[in-house]
Amino acid sequence: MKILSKFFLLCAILTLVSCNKGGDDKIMVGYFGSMTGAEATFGVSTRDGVLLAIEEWNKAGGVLGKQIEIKAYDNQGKPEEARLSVEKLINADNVIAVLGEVASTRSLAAAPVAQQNKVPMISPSSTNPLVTQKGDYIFRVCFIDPFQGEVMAKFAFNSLKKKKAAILRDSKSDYSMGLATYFEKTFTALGGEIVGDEKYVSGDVDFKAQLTNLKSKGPEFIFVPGYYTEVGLIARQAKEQGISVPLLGGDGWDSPELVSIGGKSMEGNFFSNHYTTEDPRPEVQNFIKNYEARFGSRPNALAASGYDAARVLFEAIKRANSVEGPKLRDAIAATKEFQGVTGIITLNEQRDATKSAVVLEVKDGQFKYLETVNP
Amino acid sequence: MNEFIQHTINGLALGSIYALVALGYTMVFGVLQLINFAHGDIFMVGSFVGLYFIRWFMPNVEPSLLTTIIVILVAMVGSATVGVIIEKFAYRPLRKAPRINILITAIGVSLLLEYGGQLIFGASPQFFPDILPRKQIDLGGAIYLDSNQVTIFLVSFVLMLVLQFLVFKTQFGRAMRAISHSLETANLIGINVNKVILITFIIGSSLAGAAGVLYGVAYPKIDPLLGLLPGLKAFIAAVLGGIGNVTGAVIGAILLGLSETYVAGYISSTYRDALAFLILILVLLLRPAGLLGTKKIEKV
Amino acid sequence: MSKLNKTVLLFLIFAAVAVVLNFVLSGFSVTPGALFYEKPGRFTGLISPYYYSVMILLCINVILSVSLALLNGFTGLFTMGHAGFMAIGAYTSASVVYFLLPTAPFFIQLIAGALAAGAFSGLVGFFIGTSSLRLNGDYLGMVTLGFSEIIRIILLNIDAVGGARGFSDIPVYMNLGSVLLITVITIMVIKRIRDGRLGRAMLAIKENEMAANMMGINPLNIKVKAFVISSFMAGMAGSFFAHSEGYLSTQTFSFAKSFEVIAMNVVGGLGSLSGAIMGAGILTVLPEALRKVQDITGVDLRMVIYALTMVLIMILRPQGLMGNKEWKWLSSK
Amino acid sequence: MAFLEINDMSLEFGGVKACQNVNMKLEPGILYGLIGPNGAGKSTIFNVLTGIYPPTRGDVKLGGESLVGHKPYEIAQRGVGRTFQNIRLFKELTVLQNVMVAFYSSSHSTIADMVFESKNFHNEESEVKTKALELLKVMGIEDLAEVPAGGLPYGKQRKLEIARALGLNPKILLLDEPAAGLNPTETKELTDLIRKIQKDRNITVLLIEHDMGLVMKICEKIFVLVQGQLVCEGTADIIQNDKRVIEAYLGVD
Repeated sequence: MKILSKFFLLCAILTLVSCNKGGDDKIMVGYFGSMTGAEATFGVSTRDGVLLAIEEWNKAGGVLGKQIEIKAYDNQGKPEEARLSVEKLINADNVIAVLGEVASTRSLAAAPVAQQNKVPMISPSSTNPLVTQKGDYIFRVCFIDPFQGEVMAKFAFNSLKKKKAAILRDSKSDYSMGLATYFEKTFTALGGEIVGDEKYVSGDVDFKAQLTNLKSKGPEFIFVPGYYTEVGLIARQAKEQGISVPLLGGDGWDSPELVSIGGKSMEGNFFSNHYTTEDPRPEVQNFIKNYEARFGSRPNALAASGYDAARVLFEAIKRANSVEGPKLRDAIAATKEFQGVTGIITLNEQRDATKSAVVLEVKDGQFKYLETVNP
Repeated sequence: MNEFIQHTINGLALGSIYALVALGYTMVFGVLQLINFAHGDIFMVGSFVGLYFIRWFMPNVEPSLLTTIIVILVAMVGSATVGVIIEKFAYRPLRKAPRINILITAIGVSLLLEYGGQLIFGASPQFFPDILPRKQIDLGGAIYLDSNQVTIFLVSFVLMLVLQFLVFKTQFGRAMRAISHSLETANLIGINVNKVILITFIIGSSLAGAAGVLYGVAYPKIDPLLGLLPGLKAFIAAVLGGIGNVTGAVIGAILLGLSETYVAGYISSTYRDALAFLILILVLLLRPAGLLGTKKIEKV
Repeated sequence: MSKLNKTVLLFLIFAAVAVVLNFVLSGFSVTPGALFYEKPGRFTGLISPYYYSVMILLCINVILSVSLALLNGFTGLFTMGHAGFMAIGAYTSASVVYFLLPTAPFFIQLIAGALAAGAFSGLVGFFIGTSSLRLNGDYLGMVTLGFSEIIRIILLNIDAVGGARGFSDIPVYMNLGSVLLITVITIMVIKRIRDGRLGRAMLAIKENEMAANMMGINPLNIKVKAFVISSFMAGMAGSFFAHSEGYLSTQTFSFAKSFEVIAMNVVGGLGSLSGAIMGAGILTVLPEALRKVQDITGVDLRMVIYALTMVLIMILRPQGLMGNKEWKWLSSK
Repeated sequence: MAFLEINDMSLEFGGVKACQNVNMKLEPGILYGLIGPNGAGKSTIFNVLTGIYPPTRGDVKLGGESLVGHKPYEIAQRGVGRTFQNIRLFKELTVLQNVMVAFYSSSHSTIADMVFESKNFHNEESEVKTKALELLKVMGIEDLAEVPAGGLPYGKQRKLEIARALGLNPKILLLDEPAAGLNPTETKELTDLIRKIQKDRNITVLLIEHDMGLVMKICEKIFVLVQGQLVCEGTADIIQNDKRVIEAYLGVD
């Protein structure tokens, strides 16, 4: 019995001890993401982008003369863990701002905490419109679902001149459902026709049944607004089922793994993205070079967004010349024409980024720039 | 009609993947009466062993049958090693413990392999190289068959026959069946229970390893959590066919693959997993012995 | 003094302690809301909102753990579907409050939400129980796992409760005082059931179902009762979860959550109420405490440690930390 | 009409005949014995009586009402108590709790009573406890009331099983080899106890036993079962002199 209560006490003490306050010589920034569990790859990539930004800034002398330190918490992909880690970041670690999450579901769970405590939160890639509606301390540096859905609908209708679309969406992913909905709206408004609409669940590996159905509907292209984790396999299986029409998608496609998994089947497919690696701007080229040097792999869109979110924050700290919540908030809100890797970012009234999207084509295993679509 | 044929082909292919995993599952269950939750994760380990072997030792190899066989053998050894470690350190100390304790241990081992896998292999999905030459076969009427589908189907069928032989025609099989009947009695009549169980684990785990590589060939995207769902599905398949029954596992797996594909094709893929669980519930409630479970003698 | 009055007195004492504790910990605020049924807006008390949240989560986990102990530990029914009941409770309560009582005072929302959650979850528990309790052991576990996953998939496909997007803007009103009080009540209810004739019948069934049957006890009846009570409580825990998070997503209620609750029981000791509480405490606090370890190692070892603990306890101390023992205040004498 | 009747009962398991056309009539307040070689189907008759196996043919009646088709717990509630050849106690429960379990169906406190520890609940609990302790006293194990049943020595476990069965307040008590594994002193003690209980409570007892001496000594009437068939019934004298019985026991051996 005694040993047990001691063990219990030890646990309690450990928790208490684990709350350490950032020193005066440091600026504490919080990050929360899914770094273990089924969606671990998203959280890890984003964190790496954030880390790179911090290391670069620190090398250049930090911000306001102080070094930046990151506190990164894993939420295992669970919304309740996301909320709890933000509570801890804000209340126990006293971070001045929070970066995260990728998934809108977890951003939605955590945003009220940041809002209530008046600590700015910048989501790198939560695209659901609801996220920033949680309050005036919640920002994002990515575009939102309606915009991206629109981009691809217009591209397909105007540039590719296709009239018959099929959709294959991920019913478990809010992002995918959102994109599909807005794509459908715009495409039909333009005069196109949706001939088939099928669903899958992220984590699935077999999409043949859905593809067989879509094939029989005779679409001119298939819109697959999912993550690269599934799209590579979908492209493969589409070819195996004798589907030769192109696939279209969104920024969730952007990863080197897409081409390695999808292989030749990915050729001739299109997706919208924040940026293109062909962009000659030094921000982009340096980012790619440094990321590869630091982490040994090519960055994906999530890493780029994480990198931008962190840099938008640091710029704002610099402009605000303060780390106090309200001042910092105002400075972030005033972000204008920020030269991000993922585009030129201006935050609008709704605290969403307005930036242009690019459409890329998969060609010879590379993502080739096709056109830029402005909001 | 063409669509139906295509769905059927796809369902058979999916079912034969489940069958590969279910065979090992049912072997271990047959002997230990243990739902080896970690089986799906041993299967995952097989995939990764195969992947790293290819990366390190034959990075630029041309797809060929020989390559595939070599990779499969290596993965089998890798998985069997993990299986042996698990049996020796996690399951053996609990041989006489209540079944619930063993089940919980199995869940723990499964979580350990999944999250340990994320630490070791990284969480991101990785590409499994094409090692098996493949061909698209156009059956006419817009129906396609992939050579991989045929290969996997044949492999699972052959393995089923091999296991069937092993269980019913060999000395070892007799010992297995004796243990399955009663561990104590088997002990009393001089069967080295630990040895037989260990060998069963080696066979079951190496089957999982082989399945892992074939899975990588069929769905070339692998990550440390890939074993979770196929593991559960394989269990469902094994229950459907009559758990502990080798033929039953394959039939159950094929039926599950077909029904999942039909549901995804004709109703909605969102309910695909729900269907699998519904099958599990219905079988356990209405016919707990499974489709082939009545003949006690066939139990492994 | 009659025993009933003693129970009332005990309740009042608990309530007073809970309110005072909440008062001291959160912010020395004296409005009725802050005292009884609101999440404090400002924290000027002894602990930060983070610890406040952890403590509420701890209470919810304790309710889940002890309700599972009733099934798992006392009646010997191994179920792996507790997350499903929690999900039903959470979504029912959130829907009732969000759609039917959006403007009602907080304490009405609290009571209506919790009761609706418990009742609906209990009802589903009744149906699942009556249909599946003929099964035993691991098979019952797998069937309940199946039911729980089906519940989750159905919720994912109901657009009115958010579907994949999640259910947001749920009124948040969980107050540590009220949760703590309800947690203690739940523990006491389970303790008293265990010590009454129903509890004896449950234990008898766990020990030897055949003999219990021969002693005039209808095993199915007792098991269904245990199932309904347990799912009622899990549903209530779900309700509190919904209104302390303010946001629900089906991701939360995957079978990982069910395993977590099982692990709580196992770590503390199957068959011990004190163990269930202790297990919930350790598995809630430990992952939070391990964040510190993460700072040192740089990688997140939490889940690995968690899994390893489960295996090691089963091998080295299968009876759990408490074994069959109870803390004094929970022992049957 | 007899108190307990088994009419032309047969039980088969997949073609194997466990019992064939068994007829037994038991009168109230009498101590019966049921003997027969190993595998004769004695325990099977108990299992049919208590509802574990439904008979393939025939009928079982208690006080004129058929028991066939009733669940074991219903039959127990009608007053059929039993013990088991291989002891089936609730090992983790205390000795007292074991006996108290048997009072489940005769007590009435509801969940609300338990939760609020109402007056009803307390009265009933203490009443049940008193009764259970009395039964323990009858069996001479009241001093072990708070010990877990699994920790009792063998002989005491047998006694506890009888005490637990008595908790049902049975009209008929089925004892399955109560003296198995006991030494002669213990056997003697138990024999006296069984007779005493039977007389004091005026209940019917049906006893399966291997110990011939014991059966002959205390049973007023004895049934002999050989290979699932009743070959003889009557007093000890009749049985001892019956050819078929001697054949079954000696001739075959």
